[in-house]
Amino acid sequence: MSILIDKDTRVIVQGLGRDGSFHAAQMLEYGTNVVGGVHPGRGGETESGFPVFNDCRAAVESTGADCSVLFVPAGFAADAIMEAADAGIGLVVAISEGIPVLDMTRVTEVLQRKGTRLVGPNCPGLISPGRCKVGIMPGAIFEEGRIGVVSRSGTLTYQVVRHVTDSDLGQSTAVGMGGDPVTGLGFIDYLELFEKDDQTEAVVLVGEIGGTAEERAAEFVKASMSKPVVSFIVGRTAPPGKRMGHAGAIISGGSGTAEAKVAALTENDVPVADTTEQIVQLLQDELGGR
Amino acid sequence: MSILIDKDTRVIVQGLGRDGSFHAAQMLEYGTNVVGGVHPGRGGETESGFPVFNDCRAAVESTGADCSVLFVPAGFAADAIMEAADAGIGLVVAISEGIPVLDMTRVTEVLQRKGTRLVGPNCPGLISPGRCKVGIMPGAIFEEGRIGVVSRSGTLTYQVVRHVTDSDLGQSTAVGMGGDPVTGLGFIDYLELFEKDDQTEAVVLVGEIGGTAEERAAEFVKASMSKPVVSFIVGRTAPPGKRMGHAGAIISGGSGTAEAKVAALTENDVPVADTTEQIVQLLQDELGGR
Amino acid sequence: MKLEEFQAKKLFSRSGIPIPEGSMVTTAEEARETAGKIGCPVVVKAQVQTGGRGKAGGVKLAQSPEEAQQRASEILGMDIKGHKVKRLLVDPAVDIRGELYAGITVDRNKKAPVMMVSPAGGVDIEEVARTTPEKITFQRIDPLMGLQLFEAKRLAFGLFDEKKKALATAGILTRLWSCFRDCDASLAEINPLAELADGGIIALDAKIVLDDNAMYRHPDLKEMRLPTPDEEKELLAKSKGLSYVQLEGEIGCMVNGAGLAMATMDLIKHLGGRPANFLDIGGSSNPQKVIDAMELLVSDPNVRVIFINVFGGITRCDDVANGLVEALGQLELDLPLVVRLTGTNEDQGREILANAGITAVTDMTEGASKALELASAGGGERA
Amino acid sequence: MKLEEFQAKKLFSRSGIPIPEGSMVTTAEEARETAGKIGCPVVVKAQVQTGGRGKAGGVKLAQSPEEAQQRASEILGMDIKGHKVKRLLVDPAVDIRGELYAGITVDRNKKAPVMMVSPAGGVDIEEVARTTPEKITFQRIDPLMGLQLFEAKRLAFGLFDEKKKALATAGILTRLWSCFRDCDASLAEINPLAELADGGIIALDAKIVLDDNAMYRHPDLKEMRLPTPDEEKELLAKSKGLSYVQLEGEIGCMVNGAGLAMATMDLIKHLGGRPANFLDIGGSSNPQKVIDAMELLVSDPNVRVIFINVFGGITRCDDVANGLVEALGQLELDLPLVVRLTGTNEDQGREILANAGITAVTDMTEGASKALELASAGGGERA
Repeated sequence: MSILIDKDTRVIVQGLGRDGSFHAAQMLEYGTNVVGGVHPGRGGETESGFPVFNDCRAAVESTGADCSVLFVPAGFAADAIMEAADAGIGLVVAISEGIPVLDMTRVTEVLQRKGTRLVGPNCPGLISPGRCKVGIMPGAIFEEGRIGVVSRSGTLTYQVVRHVTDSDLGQSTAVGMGGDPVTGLGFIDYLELFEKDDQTEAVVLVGEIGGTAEERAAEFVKASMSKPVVSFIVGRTAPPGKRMGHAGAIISGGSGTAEAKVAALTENDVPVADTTEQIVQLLQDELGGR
Repeated sequence: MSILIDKDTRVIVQGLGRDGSFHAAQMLEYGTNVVGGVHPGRGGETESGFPVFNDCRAAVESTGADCSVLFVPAGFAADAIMEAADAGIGLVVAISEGIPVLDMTRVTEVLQRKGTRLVGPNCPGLISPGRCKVGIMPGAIFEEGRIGVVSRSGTLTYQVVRHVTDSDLGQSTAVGMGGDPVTGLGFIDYLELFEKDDQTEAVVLVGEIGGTAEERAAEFVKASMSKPVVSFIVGRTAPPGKRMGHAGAIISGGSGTAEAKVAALTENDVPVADTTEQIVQLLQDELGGR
Repeated sequence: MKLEEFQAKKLFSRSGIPIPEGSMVTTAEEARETAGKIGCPVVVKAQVQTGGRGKAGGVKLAQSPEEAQQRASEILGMDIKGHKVKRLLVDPAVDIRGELYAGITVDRNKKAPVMMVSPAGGVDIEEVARTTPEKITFQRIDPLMGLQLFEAKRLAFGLFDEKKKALATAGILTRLWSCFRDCDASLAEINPLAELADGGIIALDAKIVLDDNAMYRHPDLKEMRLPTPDEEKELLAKSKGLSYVQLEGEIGCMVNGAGLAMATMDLIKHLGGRPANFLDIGGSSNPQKVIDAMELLVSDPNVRVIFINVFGGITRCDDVANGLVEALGQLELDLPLVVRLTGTNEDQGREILANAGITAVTDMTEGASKALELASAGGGERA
Repeated sequence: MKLEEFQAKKLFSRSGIPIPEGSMVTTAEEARETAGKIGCPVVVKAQVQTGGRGKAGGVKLAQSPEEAQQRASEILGMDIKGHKVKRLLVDPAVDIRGELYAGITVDRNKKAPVMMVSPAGGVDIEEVARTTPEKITFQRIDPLMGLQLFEAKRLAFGLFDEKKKALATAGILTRLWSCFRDCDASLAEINPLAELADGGIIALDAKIVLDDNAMYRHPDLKEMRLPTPDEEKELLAKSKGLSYVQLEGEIGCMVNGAGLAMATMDLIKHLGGRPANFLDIGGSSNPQKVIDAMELLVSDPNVRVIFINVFGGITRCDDVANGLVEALGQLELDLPLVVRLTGTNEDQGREILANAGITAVTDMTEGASKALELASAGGGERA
């Protein structure tokens, strides 16, 4: 098995602009079960073989979709996430970047009430190699396998995944949770899911400066995880107060530093790699002869 | 037993202005277990023997109150209701009159989430004769007994209760649910409570023009009540479009008329009295020799 | 508090809802000038707080400023369902392709605002609800969240396939909600919401009812009140803490409590009489309030007898009796009076009245019957 | 986007939060005039986007307009933690009895705004959090409901027993929330919130950080940006779709993706080198973006070698290679270049580069090591 998505996941694509259309086709090519699209004003059309609807409710009613992936511009993305939740979608993957943080606080409040899970926003999505890809990750670098990967960033995830693939460990599911200060599911949510997932034997947690999510995750690992978790933290060289690309990657007033995160992880017996290459070494150490 | 309040109910009074202080004393005199008051700026004082707090949370923590009665001016009443709910109060009785209806839509939404029950606003409160009075009803006209009374109005309730008392049937609990378009608990909620209450043998439902609460209550009685319910509807002489004192008592566009309500009740086998005197006769008919 | 069309359109416009750029006028001469300014054809519309003015001839098309003046002079002063026309709205006439409906009200059962839209506009929406309910789409509005854009879009695409029209409509629906919320309205309605020949979507008519209870926080809106003569009396009463509604009977009623006041009216009718009014004096036993209430009743030329029905609860009967005695001392009452007094301290109350020569009954039906008797015997027939 | 104190106070004032009625000035002469106008004593305060200006001598009291001018001339041009003082705020000095703290920020863990208040104001709140955390009270703000009045009152009565002061403070807290919400802030802070000798409560200092992502809907706030020289470079980069932060090393980095960019910087440091910058070119392989990024790196006089690190995902390596070749054709590059190219279509990409005479490596560590080697060998040492 895998977490959150698998062969049976029925995906709709919200926002069929340039990016949405391109990645819808890419997902189909990877084998994802893309069953429909939502784009106001294009209801009734067909794209890449799937039907397009004016709104999510119509799309869900007609296709039975249970997952939505969003390519809607930032100014409309919060509304689109809530639309998906309102239509009964259980998993929303928001690729959209640049959503105001107060909008996200409102969205997460609403989603909690609806029981809808959110991956992202500002994320590359997730992939269960060989079965389903929801988002923009390059399918070719992934390989079905034993390792769960969860990360706050995009291309860095690919870098890490490449090592894991090269080592023949492979991935159960790899997920980019998004680089914003307020995201849907967080490290602890993913760790819980990986802990329960039969296929996953160990987890790589890729963190970065800003916030205290990694610190809390470290405590969770020690308290509640039986599977080994190894980690990697970026932003050791970042100056305080500066936003490093991701809206969440900012260190303010001494908290959220890479040092604090590394210390918390180490304290809770979560090995921290110094370089991406080391991650695989740490994984192999943890898995031993398995 | 009774519904909602009894001997053990621990009551705090929110808003100790002229009315709040007067009725707090009246409630104490009736035997209600008034354990505290809330009035910003008077925290630490004592009034009528009970302690006063600046806020509800402090009052609840210190007194273990489970019920609050509100005499707060309309402009602050919605906030005070939410404060009580936030402090964990399970039953709020809002005497306050004139709360804007949009405020009430927000309040009811929040209360539903908190699981707090609201009687009123714009109501005389409720009484379980001989045990507990929460609100402004004149205790002397009530008598412990067999009949549940629920009404949208104040003095009309007294008029009805007087007949019931004079007939020696007495009341289990009498409640004025309030005359506003949006209230907390409604007829159906009270009917459900009376149906489950051992002491209550029959119910008097006193309705008035405006809305369709009586029509829905009539259907509920037929579908779900084993105990007899008799009714009385006022406003037969009211002209359309005019507000008759209560903000809710307005007939608009042909719906909400007394005729429609009487018809719905009759159709669902709920006898409707033509005058307040007749109510007792109908009750005695329904109860037979009991 | 009902607004007239021109006021509601002002609020719509403030919220960004497109409306015809017309003007309110109070004379036929102004109507001609306005028509000249905005360009003909124009529509001359009676401003009254009631529906059905079209059928009553209160809405007329004019092809020239002169015709506008002519139509205006016809409509001004007209009586529409008891409302005398004092104001007109002169709007540019537009080329309409379709008439739709959009409105928001508070649903008492859902305890939330609800938006209604329908492709069947331009007619009474309650008529549509009765005859073709499937033509109305309802959208509950979360009181904390407000109308969401996706909800507005879904409703709009239910009305129009064409993207441009649907998005324009979604924008109007969103703004209608903002307007409703920001004004503390209890009703906001666009009927018809017009689809124009040029593809535009516009609010051709506007109806807003404001929540009286919320006007304390909207001093600007409160000032918009344009009371009808009946309402002026009601407002005067309100300013004195009384809740009053004029009716057409001959038995003047003074009651404490709205429910009991309605019950009193109903009882009078049940017994074959006609109540002259609804009058709730509330919970206080302030003598001044009793005096004010008496004056209000006496000022109605139809009233032939006064029936006072008080159930003393928190209001004590002795206080009420004292107040009444004091009031009667200050008034020259030329009408017979029936008093029903019961409840807290009723014995003391009745004694006080007896000492002043007034007999009070304890039973409501007895009191009402006595009032009816006096009324049918001619009562204090005046003028 | 950080605002300076005088800007933040303007927004506070707009939301109804009481502030001293001072003025922003840019010359010592203006400081004298302003002091004369508002009356002495005054406080002359350096306007810089950093904390600790008091300790640095950037805040001075003046008893006369002449002294204000003197102090202003001392502070203007001062360097406070790398920020050159260009603007001053001249505020009337007030008689303070107590200094408190009130602030709102977004709590990432709670996923909601949180208000913090403390009786220990006038000092760094993070210091208070470290040393006496019990002195800070937190109140989660429901994102849908906003701060409730009762929450504000409860917090305020925690600060003041006296009703008048508590209610004034509750009003300020409520308005601070409105200000935070209406501006789409990520931080809004009053430190100190001052209790005055006359019993008044007032915001003596003001700090607001706005959410860059939300500025598209606040054109008026966007215009308030007063970039520091560093930020000007970052903003220029941003306008070209690049995310750039200036650092102090000599290895210029160009990377696709923020996480990978940080990892690249960390790797350089891990290997003993110093990155000159953070530069994320994002997901597009548009040659113009590569050119712009190259120009940005070249413009930094500290840079001695350029390390391009691209992991082709959706971005195809052949596209990136083509872009790079095109960019190099348009630039006169006087710096050594190391390219690491891997991911989708990496073989084609490397072949394109090879044909243009550029050797690309596939391993990130190999690439970084090579860049370090070139840098320590002197690299393209300039000026």
